[in-house]
Amino acid sequence: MTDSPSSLRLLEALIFASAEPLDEARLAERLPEGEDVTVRLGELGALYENRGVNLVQVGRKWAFRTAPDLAPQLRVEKVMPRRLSRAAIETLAIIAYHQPITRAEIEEVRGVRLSKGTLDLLFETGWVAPKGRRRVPGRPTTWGTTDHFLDHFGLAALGDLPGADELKAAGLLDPVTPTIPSAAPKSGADTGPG
Amino acid sequence: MTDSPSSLRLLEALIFASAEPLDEARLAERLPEGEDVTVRLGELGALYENRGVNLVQVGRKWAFRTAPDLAPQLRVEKVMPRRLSRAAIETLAIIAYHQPITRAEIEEVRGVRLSKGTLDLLFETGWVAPKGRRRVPGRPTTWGTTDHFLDHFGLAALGDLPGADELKAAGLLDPVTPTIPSAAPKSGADTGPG
Amino acid sequence: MSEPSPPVSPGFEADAGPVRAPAPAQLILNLDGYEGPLDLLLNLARQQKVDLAHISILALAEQFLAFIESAKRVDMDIAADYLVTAAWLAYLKSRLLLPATPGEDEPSADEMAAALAHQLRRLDGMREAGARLMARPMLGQERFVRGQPEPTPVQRTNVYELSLYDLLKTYAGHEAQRQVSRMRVAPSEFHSLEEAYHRLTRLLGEMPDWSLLMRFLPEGLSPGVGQRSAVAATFAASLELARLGKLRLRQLEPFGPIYVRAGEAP
Repeated sequence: MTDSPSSLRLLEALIFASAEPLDEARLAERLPEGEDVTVRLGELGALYENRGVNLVQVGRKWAFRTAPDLAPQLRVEKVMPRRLSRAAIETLAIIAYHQPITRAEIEEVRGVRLSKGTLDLLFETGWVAPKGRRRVPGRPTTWGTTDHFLDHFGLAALGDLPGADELKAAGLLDPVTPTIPSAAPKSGADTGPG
Repeated sequence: MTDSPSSLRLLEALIFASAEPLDEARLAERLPEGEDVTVRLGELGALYENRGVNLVQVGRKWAFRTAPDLAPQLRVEKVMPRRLSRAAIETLAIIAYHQPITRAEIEEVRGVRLSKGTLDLLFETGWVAPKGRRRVPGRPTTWGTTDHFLDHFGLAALGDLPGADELKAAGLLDPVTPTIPSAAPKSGADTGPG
Repeated sequence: MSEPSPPVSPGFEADAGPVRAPAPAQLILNLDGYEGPLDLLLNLARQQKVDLAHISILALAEQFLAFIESAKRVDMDIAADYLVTAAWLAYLKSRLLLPATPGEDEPSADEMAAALAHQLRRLDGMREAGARLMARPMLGQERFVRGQPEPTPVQRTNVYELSLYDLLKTYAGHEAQRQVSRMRVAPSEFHSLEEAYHRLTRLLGEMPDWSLLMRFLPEGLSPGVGQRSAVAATFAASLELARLGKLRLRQLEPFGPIYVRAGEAP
């Protein structure tokens, strides 16, 4: 602990109270003048490091979450998560690793048209969101992941995406450009068999 | 800590994650055989004694609560989250996409009269504001969105809103469209002679 | 969604890949299990039993073409994008086999092959990344949030709750309704034989293989008279085009769906 336990206690109470991650800048507003919120968050994190509940970073936000290693003992009956389709998982991964990315580029990576509900479902879940438009003709919308995505998958930042470094080193995260003809599907015609 | 930190960690995580206070019997079920839950609860309570969050007994059950002495710093005005009517959401969207827009123009786009309170309500949300006056007879007020709107919806700029055509591609337009097999290839909008 | 059936490629070792590979006698040539040609290519590439970085694109092209050929032999309905890919791979194969002509404008065969290999590795990388994401301890399943949250002054206290998703969905619904009502006031809902004839003629290039005739109806028809007249006009036009040899028609059973494909005549 430090010479200023009261700031630490306040920070602890604020974050602990909330189910949602709290923004670092807004936490700072609550601390007394001159307190460094980053330093205090570091102290708080250390305090909870080996505990049943950990302080975790979610983008620029902070939250307490149960320790991952306790999962087997915490899991309760039910919790039947909605099973994502293969297409949805693939699309989510492509958005996460290539963001910001347009719909057409996602289709290019997968080599197949995105069926209508896929992006919609990921958007509705709150894992992806529109991130602005690409400055090319047509100004297509680009998509990226949200803080909710980071929180859900237990990532402090996008840099923590598993395997991102190797993929980048292998050039597999380079900007997406059209390759073989079928992989640039015309929008409109559905190409499903039958 | 004690010689059995893993039971303590589990206890901590269980009480943290539970949606309601837990009684000792239910906690004991989760602990390894032979653990004395009362002793462990005492240890956990001691660990949290002077912290921002305390382990408290609620009736015969256990829960974490923020420390009472921090209450003044944690006090919030009670806000009951309210939902907007469909008409209000639609009006908000039309203002966002067509701004600056007058009341009469909103009614024209929606095809129905705007009920009295709708614009007032949207003004109250802080998401829309008057933007000036149209240079036509009567000089009607025009409406547009605010920075608070961008902030709330996580948009960097108004231009980041996906276009209507892209909403359709994402599948958001789907539920309401007519029932014809959607597979017809695009070939210009030649629906009916015109 | 079902897992793809283990692909079997005649003329190529079929014992790699999933354990449940079927005996050669019961060839499974089901394209439904694949999410497009690239997915099929990736599955075939896996059978080469080498690192994806060292696959032979020439061998892969041959595998793919053989697969499509045998699918054709069993008279399977092959979606157009597979055929486009097959044509491209046939072209690539011929160029890979010929000596390179220097000073050409278009990319060399090796560059094209490298681009395809890159695309396969990228898709493979993304699949793997997706699997690793899904293996992470997820909120609400392995990691849990505070079960009894208390109000804090830090949270944004929005009185009004609305997500961007709901805002856009409402707008989209509104737009869709506007489009529908615009359609209803169209001057006439009748479709003439002449229009349908010109329309189908334009679309001939889009039907290299058997496709449902119904797919080539105009878009955005309102149910009822408009739709019925469009079906009648399109069917009559297809008969006329079939008579001229520009189009072929097929119906497998009485009242069954009608299939069309481009005919031999120019």
